[in-house]
Amino acid sequence: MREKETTLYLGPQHPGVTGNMMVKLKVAGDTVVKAETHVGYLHRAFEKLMEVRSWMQCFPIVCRICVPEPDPNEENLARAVEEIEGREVPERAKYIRVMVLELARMASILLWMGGQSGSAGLYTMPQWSVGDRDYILDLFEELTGGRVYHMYIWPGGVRRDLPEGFEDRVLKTLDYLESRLPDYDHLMFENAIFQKRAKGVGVIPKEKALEWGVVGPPLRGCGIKHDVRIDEPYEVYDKLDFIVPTYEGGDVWARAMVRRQEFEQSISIIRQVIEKMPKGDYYNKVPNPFNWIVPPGEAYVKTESVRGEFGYYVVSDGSLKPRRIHVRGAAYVHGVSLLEKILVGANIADVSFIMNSLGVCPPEIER
Amino acid sequence: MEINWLKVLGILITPVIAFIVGVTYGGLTRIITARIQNRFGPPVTQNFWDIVKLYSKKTNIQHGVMQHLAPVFAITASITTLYFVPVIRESTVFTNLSFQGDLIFLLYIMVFGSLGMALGVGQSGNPNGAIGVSRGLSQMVGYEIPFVLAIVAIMIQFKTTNLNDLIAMQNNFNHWIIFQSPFAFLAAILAFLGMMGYAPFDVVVAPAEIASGPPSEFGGKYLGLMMTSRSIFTFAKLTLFTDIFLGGAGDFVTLVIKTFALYMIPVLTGIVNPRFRTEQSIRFFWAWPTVFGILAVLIVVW
Amino acid sequence: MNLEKENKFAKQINETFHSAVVKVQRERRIIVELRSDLIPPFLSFAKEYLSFIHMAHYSCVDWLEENKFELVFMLWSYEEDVMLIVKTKIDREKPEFVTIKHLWPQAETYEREIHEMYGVDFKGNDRLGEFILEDWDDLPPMRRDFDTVKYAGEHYFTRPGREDAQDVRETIARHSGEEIPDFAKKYSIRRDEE
Amino acid sequence: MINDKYANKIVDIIQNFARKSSLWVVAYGTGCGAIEIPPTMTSRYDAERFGIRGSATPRQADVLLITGYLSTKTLKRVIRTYEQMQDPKYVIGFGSCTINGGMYWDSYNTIKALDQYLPVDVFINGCMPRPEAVISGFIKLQELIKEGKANGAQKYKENLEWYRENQRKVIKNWKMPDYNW
Repeated sequence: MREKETTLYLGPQHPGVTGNMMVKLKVAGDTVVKAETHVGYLHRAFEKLMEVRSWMQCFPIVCRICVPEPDPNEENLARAVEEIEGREVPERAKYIRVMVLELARMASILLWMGGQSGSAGLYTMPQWSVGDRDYILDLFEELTGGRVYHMYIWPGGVRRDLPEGFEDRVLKTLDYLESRLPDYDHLMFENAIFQKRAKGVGVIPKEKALEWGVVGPPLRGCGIKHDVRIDEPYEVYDKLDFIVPTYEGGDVWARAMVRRQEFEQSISIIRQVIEKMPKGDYYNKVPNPFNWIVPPGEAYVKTESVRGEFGYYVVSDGSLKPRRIHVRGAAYVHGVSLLEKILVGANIADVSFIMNSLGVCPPEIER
Repeated sequence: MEINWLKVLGILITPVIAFIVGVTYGGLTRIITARIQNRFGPPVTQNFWDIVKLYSKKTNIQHGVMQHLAPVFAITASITTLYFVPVIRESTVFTNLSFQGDLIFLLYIMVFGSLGMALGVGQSGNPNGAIGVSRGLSQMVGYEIPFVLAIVAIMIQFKTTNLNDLIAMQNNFNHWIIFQSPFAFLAAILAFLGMMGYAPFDVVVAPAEIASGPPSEFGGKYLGLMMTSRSIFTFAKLTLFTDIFLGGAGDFVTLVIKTFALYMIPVLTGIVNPRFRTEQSIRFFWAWPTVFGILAVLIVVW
Repeated sequence: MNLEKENKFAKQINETFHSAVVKVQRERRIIVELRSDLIPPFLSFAKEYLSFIHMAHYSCVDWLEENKFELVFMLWSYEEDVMLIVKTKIDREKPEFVTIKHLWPQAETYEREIHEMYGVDFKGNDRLGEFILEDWDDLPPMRRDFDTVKYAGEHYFTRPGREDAQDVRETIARHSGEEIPDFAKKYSIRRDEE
Repeated sequence: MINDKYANKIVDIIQNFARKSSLWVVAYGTGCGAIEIPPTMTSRYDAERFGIRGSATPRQADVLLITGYLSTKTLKRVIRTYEQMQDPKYVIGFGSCTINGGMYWDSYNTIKALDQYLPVDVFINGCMPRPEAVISGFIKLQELIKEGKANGAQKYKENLEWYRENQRKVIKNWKMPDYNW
């Protein structure tokens, strides 16, 4: 006999959804029969606003596109402009950019740990990991003046040089975070109940993953080793030594383990960056921002954010303002078409759990 | 009929004491949780002010008579449970209404509140609440089995269904039932984890899944009443377990020590564990706790 | 710079689609311009035969001056690590295209957005409709002739106070002795009048 | 019943103290400011020290925290959430964009001044406000509650027509239950 279907609105006001979005679920008993993502609650019309702003004014805007990890946005726009203009970036700035990007990745993974375990009811983990994330934010504050939004990377380099003794403080923070990893393992990754919840839930079929446009940790959780940092190395990633962790299974557990190992890799990358960072300029002269004309052209650049490939399509028509900047958020595919597919058949208890493991970030879906 | 005025006094002040102790335990729990989570946490009186605030809400939305009655059911069930649990051993004031067969009565009355809630939530029309109730009832089926097995084992072993008799039997440290019937204790304490509703068995209120489950449509005074009822019920359950397994308490200091120690078991488990899914939770209760319960019964019968 | 594999792809594409204008933009970037009716066969050709299995992005650019919309597809080959940017122009007055969601299911989402933001109608996509906006009754907002400043001024209450705020651009230009750019001059003119 | 002036006053003081010491914030991250809520609530800044706690549903909550800009689509849900909350309830506008639109001053999809649509008790300035600023905003709200001045809900009830008119200007398809409590 067919069970009676009820409609359950998960969000927008719901503690389980990752941000301001809504998933409309058709539920039979405890099982999801049909899922429909509704977005648009965070639409601020960034792409429209950037068409009426000067190039420099776009930089404070782009970092607001993804709140948990704003730096890939700045990096992307800066790199796209550099590509269109043919502008050179000093070597030191490249290293600093990598450092900022990896610090942002770590901060974002810590926030994800909180979300992932919080959605499973483990409320101690968010308290620890989000509290520890603040140490990284402190570093950002010292470097850029902003805790969350940095507006630090711009075409031709970065906005400021590293303050004196900053490297030591970064290393100290890294040491601390590394020493916390065993605690996180005990509490979350080695917890039998967490494993029981995570294994075999939210499975992405491996043979479909590439075609469905899965990127980032969810893809690597399927055992497919693709990472923008290796496929198309940007900045100085080709000079650094790191591995791209993969995990078989395609479930929440695999994605969690991939992210956890990426955290360790980020620590090692930042250490290498600090070791190898050359002295010298940290920016090439930026033109007068009021009269900055970018020659006509177009560029698609991409960065590996913590949720996967983060792309920018930038078109310039040779005027003071961009013609079109289109953002490819990693969650754009994950949060709508992929989520709607893998939620079918899931238990309602796991909906928010799966959303967290995909890193669905609504502001980059609707921008 | 002669009225025992001391007993009347006890009946009047027991809920008040239970409320105060329950609320304080709640506040202490929040502090202990906070300390484990690397922070200071709220003052001890926090839960008390929460409840007072809820009572001083100016508006209260309700969707019908049953929803109105649901918190009343809950608080009735907790106070009734409390009345049949002797708080202090051999005390005229605090023995309450304990009678022959009260153990069996308690088994029934303890689920009364949940059933009342289920009726009330049904009327509120909130799907989250309805799912929460169905989860709660399924989980109750899970933990009631080991709990009943443990109680049955004890009733057979000591040939009594009276709590006062049980307490009187455990007059010495080595006569405590926790030592005399360890399997019954194991089964009961695991069931107790489920009863208290802390993680990993907090499937009923799971915020990230179903908002806050059954209470999601209840605000203001209704929620205040439910929190009051929970405080009293917590105390009642703790006292019941102390009476059955830890030999009861001769005075308030012993009572507080024993109940608090017992209370920390679910609390500390809850802090470091995520929650089960409903079917995992039921499967958990039907595995080891039930085995322990059956073992306890078998040992007694042989 | 080694453009061997890019040139190889370009040759393959030219051999199959004679009308395609292929340009190797840089390392790892090939730009293909095509007639709009050739896009679906070309995309399936790129996916099946040229290993461009990952649809990274699907965008739309409004070329108001030419009265055209430009649809842009970004395909990535994981085997060769090359990106293929496929572009086509469609009519702006009556924008129509066919859906490609049978090739990549996630294209459906992109089409929903482009439909909402530009008004392009995708034949075969049955989920077009409200996606991001709600109860929108103006021009599709991402069209270049839609004026967001005007719309915001008309529809939303604006708190006064912005007018007499100091204009940063002008101040910086004055301090550094540089010339005030044209678009910032309107502020200075207003200020001088006061 | 108690009719004594002093008794009423004492009850008021106790009630206001309770309301002040227990602020439950409805879990609704309406904008990007929501990213500073986890640090505020967790171990670094620990807002629970002040009795500030998250609450899953609007029925149980006291404070509606508008974390940043509101798109018109969200505004509709926020109004609905606000109206489901029980009196006394408070609204905190969080970030510059609730005050004057902030950097989205010319966006076609966000409202520019929150207090046109909902009664705001406290505004927290900044883009985005640091957790310290958030906590200080909460403490300001607590002071107002203690003095009995935070009566936004009453203001909303009394000027419902005005608020409704403003809301309807922005929300085109108005399908909402009546607000009558």
